[in-house]
Amino acid sequence: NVSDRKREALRTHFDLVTLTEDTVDPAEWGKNFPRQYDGYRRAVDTERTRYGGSEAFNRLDLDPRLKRIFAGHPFSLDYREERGHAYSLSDQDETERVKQRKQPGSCLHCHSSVMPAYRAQGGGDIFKGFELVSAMPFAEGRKLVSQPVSCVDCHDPANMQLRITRPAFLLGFRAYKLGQGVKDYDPNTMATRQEMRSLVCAQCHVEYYFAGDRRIVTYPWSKGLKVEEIESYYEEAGFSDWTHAETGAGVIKVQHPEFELWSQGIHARSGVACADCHMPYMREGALKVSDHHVRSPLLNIERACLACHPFPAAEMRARAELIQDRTARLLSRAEDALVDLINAIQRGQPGGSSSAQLAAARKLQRQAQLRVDFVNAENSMGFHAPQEAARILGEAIDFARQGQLALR
Amino acid sequence: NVSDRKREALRTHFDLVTLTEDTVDPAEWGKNFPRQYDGYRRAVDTERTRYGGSEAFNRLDLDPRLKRIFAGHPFSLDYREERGHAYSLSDQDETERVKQRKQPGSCLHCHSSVMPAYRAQGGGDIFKGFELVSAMPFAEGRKLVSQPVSCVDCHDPANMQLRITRPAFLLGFRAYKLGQGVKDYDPNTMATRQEMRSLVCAQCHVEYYFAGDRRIVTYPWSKGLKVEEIESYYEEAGFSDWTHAETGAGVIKVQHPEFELWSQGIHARSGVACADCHMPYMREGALKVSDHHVRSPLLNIERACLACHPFPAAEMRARAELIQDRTARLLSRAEDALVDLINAIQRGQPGGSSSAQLAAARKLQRQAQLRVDFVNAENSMGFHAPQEAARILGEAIDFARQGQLALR
Amino acid sequence: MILGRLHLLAGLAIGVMGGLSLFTFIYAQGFSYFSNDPAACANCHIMREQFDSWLKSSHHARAACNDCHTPHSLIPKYWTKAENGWNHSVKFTLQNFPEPIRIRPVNARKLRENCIACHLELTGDILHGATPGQQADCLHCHSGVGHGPRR
Ligand code: HEC
Ligand code: HEC
Ligand code: HEC
Ligand code: HEC
Ligand code: HEC
Ligand code: HEC
Ligand code: HEC
Ligand code: HEC
Ligand code: HEC
Ligand code: HEC
Ligand code: HEC
Ligand code: HEC
Ligand code: HEC
Ligand code: HEC
Ligand SMILES: [Ca+2]
Ligand SMILES: [Ca+2]
Repeated sequence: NVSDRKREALRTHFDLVTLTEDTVDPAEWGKNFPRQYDGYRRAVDTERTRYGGSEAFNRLDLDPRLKRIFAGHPFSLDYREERGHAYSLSDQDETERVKQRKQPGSCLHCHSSVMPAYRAQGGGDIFKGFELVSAMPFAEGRKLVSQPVSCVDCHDPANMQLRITRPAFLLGFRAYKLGQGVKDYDPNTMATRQEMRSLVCAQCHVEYYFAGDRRIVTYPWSKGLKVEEIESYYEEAGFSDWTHAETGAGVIKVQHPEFELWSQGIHARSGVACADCHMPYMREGALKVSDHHVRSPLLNIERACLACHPFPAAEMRARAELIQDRTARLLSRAEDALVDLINAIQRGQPGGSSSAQLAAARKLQRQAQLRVDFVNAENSMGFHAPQEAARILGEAIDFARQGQLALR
Repeated sequence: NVSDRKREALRTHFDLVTLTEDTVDPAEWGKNFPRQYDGYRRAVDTERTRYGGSEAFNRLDLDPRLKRIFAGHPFSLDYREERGHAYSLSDQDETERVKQRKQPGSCLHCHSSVMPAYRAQGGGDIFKGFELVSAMPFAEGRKLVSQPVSCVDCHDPANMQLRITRPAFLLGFRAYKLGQGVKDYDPNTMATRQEMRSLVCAQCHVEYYFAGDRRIVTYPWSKGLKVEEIESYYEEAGFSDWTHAETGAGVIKVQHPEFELWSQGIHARSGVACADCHMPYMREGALKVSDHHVRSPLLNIERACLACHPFPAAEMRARAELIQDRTARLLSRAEDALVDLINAIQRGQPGGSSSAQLAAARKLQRQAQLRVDFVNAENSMGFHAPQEAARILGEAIDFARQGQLALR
Repeated sequence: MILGRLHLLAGLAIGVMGGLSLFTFIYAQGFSYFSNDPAACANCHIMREQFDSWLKSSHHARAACNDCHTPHSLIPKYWTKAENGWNHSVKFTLQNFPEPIRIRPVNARKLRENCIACHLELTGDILHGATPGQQADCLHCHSGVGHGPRR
């Protein structure tokens, strides 16, 4: 047995197949890297945690207030708990947001191994291809891709290095770095390995919007990653995702700002990467491999947490859930305030309150909406940055209640 | 030279004087324990940090909103930044809260080495003496004590063990433990050494009120240490510290709930005691001693933090100040909301709003006041439990704004 | 009858496992437990991480594995080595231990005694201050001395 391990320790992997930028099928990669492929495939499991996990339950049934808050936006039709990478393409096909509403090709940017399509359409120029595919109707773009998020989206087939491929991230992060005074930032040449263990995720786990009628996926980061910095970006751009069906306010829909919230937390500050918790190392015989079953760390606490925290697994779960419970209660309080404001504006219209009052109330709904959604759409229920999440919700409550006051 | 240091080390101390329960003068203790006495004496230094430190600046000038919030309470006359233990008695003598208002002997419970006085007055029974001295006018009780907080308040003169002496804590903590299902709790026999390193502090660094007209110092803990548990204690007791001069609301003044807030934080949960940070070990010659210059850890980061946190001192300061800045901004937002409510109730009176509306608004002022003050009166500006402090302020904002809405 | 068979099976199992572990114990230079050479501990790749981190730690010039992890007085020292050596060999063979590896409370206690053994002078006063049977827990603040910070 020991002799096994001593031998294992010497063996690395064998190149059974040659991988190229066009090898999108993970099964092919699996032939060279069976351990990681086995993990990747387990991402079809569905197991639930108190606030997360990988069962695609319907969030609108769980919290009916969201139907009011999103009135008029596709999210009011269908909004589910997200699950593993292996589902990223099929879940997109199946959501009512796609079935009942026209969506652009932009959606594919983060849900499929889309780079070969960008390259083909752009005649080699991925940025050109990116713009062309984004502008297509979803159905048309969909024909160009076959795989969900997979190996080639995070790895260079030539040497297995982590690398960034997504145009929207390259552009958005460069703008962010420029705002910080760093010119022409390129993660593929300038980021450390530890940084890459988060940046590969930040290609997709971020807030975005579709700029212009060519629907280009854009990350609103040039002023910074904090909620108020993103807010002032949208103010300057004069952008709204949709007009609220019940109040007429121009509002923002926030999506999965995991990278942005994590950036404000103590783990990011301590250099703890997404992959440290979501893809912890596991020992396979004498080898250490990254667990490619990317999932909730609370389903894998021993490996995800105990390497750094010398406390029992049950205690670490309790700590995480205490943070999440606090966030969830405050989030619920903030949603109540926001719904009260929506009701007030509805009642206010059309007679009663002056147009100046209405404008003020709608502005405050916009500010509250952005903040409530920043925490609600973020998928760790505040864990990634506990105090920051609570701070944001405290402001959201203030804006929503001030909106009600503006109408009297 | 080594041989000297070896000899110095092997004798931990000499009993030059015999210490008794009546030895209140720290200089006497200092003859046996010069190192600790030297530290204790340094507590007269005054050095400021961003939110704390030991300079007794006037908080009312710094934040005029507090005059409105405390209207009618002695705190609206004089409210200073606190400083070292050596000042605890003289600062009490000098505050306008004592000079301009009648105060009871109860005040001495935490500001002086009062136990000998309790024992004398009670004829040996400290609980009896405690009640008698509490009921006295301040001036009368003051004659019975000579020393500020000093050695005998934390140490057993017989063996230097940490021990609990304060009646209000013994009673309050027993009630708290009973609520947790533990009968007849006695810290002096049942607490571990590490717990004692916090409990000695919890004798005084806690929220309290004066029960009944005999003004007995009481800790409102029987339902728990969280803000809403303390609130429901006061509801049940039907207690108010004072009637707000501008609104007529019966409200609570919170004082220094360091122990209560710390209890909700990650450090408490990890077994990190008050003394770990506020009295870190320091090397004196060949000996390690506890730094008896009890003060802000941010004036002593190397020792207070770096033993546990492998980051540079500047980084640890930045982390603490980031937490405090977030808290301070949210606290300011909450104070604005509370002052708006106070204005609204004032304007509301006497005509306008119905008595039912006024009652509702006053109730909400009471709820908001308790929470704003819980964070403001606590002395770490949120550091002891960052997310909990933000959560409390978020609720405070909600209650204050709802109070304004109740009046329309 | 049935009972008897069970005993036989159990006996067999123990025998086989014992044999295997003994093989491990020898092959993996389990006797390295009795040596003071840190490299000996690293014979198990399982110990590699601690070996590497010890090399970088503040103590590698001052203390080797056994200085911290086994009692300094002779009899207990070899008992601990035998006990741990056997435990670890068995677990290594069965691969049935929880990871990441954590020091067991019993070994953490021995560890603390070793801290004090070397640092008695320095810590005399803070030990003096302690409630009987409740020493300051060195690891509460210094868990990084042997292997650097956990992160
Ligand atoms: C210190 C550990 C840690 C780090 C670092 C971390 N996360 Fe998380 N993450 C968690 C925990 C804990 C949860 C909550 C899981 C749950 O509720 O079941 C979570 C939840 C999530 C979820 C939702 C998972 C689910 O079960 O639905 C996503 C997506 C996510 N994180 C992405 C990221 C990204 C992207 C990064 C880096 C930008 C990151 N995380 C960094 C610990 C971490
Ligand atoms: C190319 C886009 C993309 C990249 C790169 C990416 N993700 Fe995801 N991730 C997704 C999408 C899309 C989903 C949702 C899939 C679904 O719900 O159908 C998802 C889901 C998840 C989940 C939820 C799993 C569950 O069980 O609920 C976690 C956790 C997660 N990702 C973490 C990461 C981490 C960590 C990284 C980097 C190491 C990363 N992701 C990189 C697009 C991406
Ligand atoms: C910037 C990257 C990005 C873009 C662009 C993007 N997604 Fe996603 N999507 C994600 C990530 C990351 C998740 C997982 C986290 C989550 O669910 O919040 C996700 C989850 C989902 C889910 C499963 C959870 C749910 O919300 O029901 C659906 C369905 C989905 N996306 C559809 C779409 C559609 C439709 C579009 C285009 C309108 C789109 N996505 C565009 C990154 C993206
Ligand atoms: C969501 C992003 C993501 C996807 C998809 C992904 N990987 Fe990885 N992979 C990582 C990260 C992060 C690491 C750690 C790299 C590091 O630390 O430098 C990694 C490491 C590896 C390694 C190096 C050894 C190890 O385990 O750390 C191999 C080999 C590997 N992946 C193979 C694959 C294969 C095969 C697939 C597809 C079945 C795949 N990866 C899919 C993110 C991903
Ligand atoms: C790679 C190291 C690493 C990993 C993995 C890690 N942490 Fe941490 N954690 C830290 C560091 C560093 C801090 C900052 C405090 C400190 O310096 O000790 C921290 C702080 C915390 C805190 C206190 C801060 C807060 O937000 O309240 C909690 C709770 C926590 N971690 C939980 C977890 C959980 C749960 C997991 C697993 C899902 C986890 N950590 C994984 C390194 C890590
Ligand atoms: C993990 C370290 C830590 C622990 C444990 C801790 N504190 Fe603090 N404490 C701090 C920091 C940091 C501050 C902020 C100091 C500043 O703002 O200058 C602070 C502030 C204070 C202040 C105000 C000091 C000043 O400068 O005005 C008091 C009083 C206090 N703490 C008492 C306590 C008590 C009582 C306990 C235990 C119940 C405790 N602390 C536990 C770190 C700690
Ligand atoms: C008998 C009551 C009592 C006990 C016991 C006590 N304190 Fe205090 N403490 C006070 C009083 C009163 C003050 C305010 C003195 C002043 O401002 O005049 C104070 C002030 C402080 C300050 C502020 C110092 C500054 O520079 O601003 C800190 C920090 C502090 N105490 C920490 C502790 C810790 C830690 C313990 C336990 C190891 C403790 N205290 C035990 C009553 C007490
Ligand atoms: C339960 C213990 C306790 C009681 C009873 C108590 N104090 Fe204090 N006092 C403290 C502590 C602890 C501090 C330091 C923390 C702070 O200032 O918030 C303090 C600080 C002070 C200060 C300096 C800071 C300031 O607020 O200006 C004054 C003056 C003071 N107390 C006066 C009084 C008076 C007058 C009474 C009686 C009405 C009283 N104290 C009763 C514990 C107590
Ligand atoms: C505010 C509370 C407090 C006061 C006042 C106080 N001490 Fe201490 N003292 C402590 C704590 C806490 C410890 C650590 C005890 C432990 O860890 O068991 C300690 C420890 C000691 C020790 C043991 C060695 C050491 O340094 O850890 C001595 C001796 C000592 N104190 C002497 C004194 C003397 C002399 C005075 C008066 C000049 C004094 N103390 C005042 C709280 C206090
Ligand atoms: C509550 C935290 C804490 C505990 C428990 C603790 N220490 Fe320390 N130790 C410290 C701090 C802080 C320093 C730094 C003192 C200084 O810089 O003056 C230190 C310094 C030391 C030093 C280095 C002194 C020097 O400067 O050379 C040694 C050796 C040491 N401790 C050993 C121990 C031992 C052995 C124990 C257990 C009996 C122990 N410590 C328990 C906090 C602690
Ligand atoms: C005796 C050990 C110890 C001491 C001393 C200590 N800490 Fe911590 N600290 C911890 C532990 C344990 C955690 C919880 C996270 C973890 O498990 O690493 C933590 C967490 C933290 C966190 C992250 C949690 C949060 O609230 O955001 C910060 C920030 C922090 N400490 C700052 C400080 C500062 C500043 C000091 C000094 C004034 C200090 N600590 C002193 C042990 C300590
Ligand atoms: C035969 C292979 C092997 C050798 C040689 C070995 N170890 Fe281990 N060690 C292990 C295994 C397997 C574990 C995990 C067992 C467990 O977690 O209970 C372990 C766990 C430990 C632990 C933590 C668990 C505990 O029992 O407290 C310590 C400490 C330790 N070893 C120290 C040492 C030292 C010191 C040496 C050299 C004198 C050494 N080891 C040599 C295999 C070995
Ligand atoms: C200066 C003292 C010291 C030395 C020398 C030392 N260790 Fe440790 N060791 C520790 C401490 C302290 C811990 C507990 C760390 C913790 O609790 O975070 C530990 C823990 C361990 C563990 C359990 C893993 C864990 O994190 O609990 C193993 C295995 C181990 N040591 C092996 C070794 C080996 C092998 C060597 C020699 C190469 C060695 N140690 C040298 C102090 C030491
Ligand atoms: C074989 C003897 C020996 C053992 C065992 C030992 N040390 Fe040390 N340690 C030393 C020597 C020698 C130094 C350097 C001189 C000094 O600072 O006292 C040192 C330095 C230190 C220091 C200061 C430098 C640093 O690393 O920060 C600390 C703290 C310390 N030891 C703690 C411990 C703890 C805790 C343990 C037990 C886990 C331990 N030591 C076990 C011999 C030892
Ligand atoms: Ca999920
Ligand atoms: Ca102070």
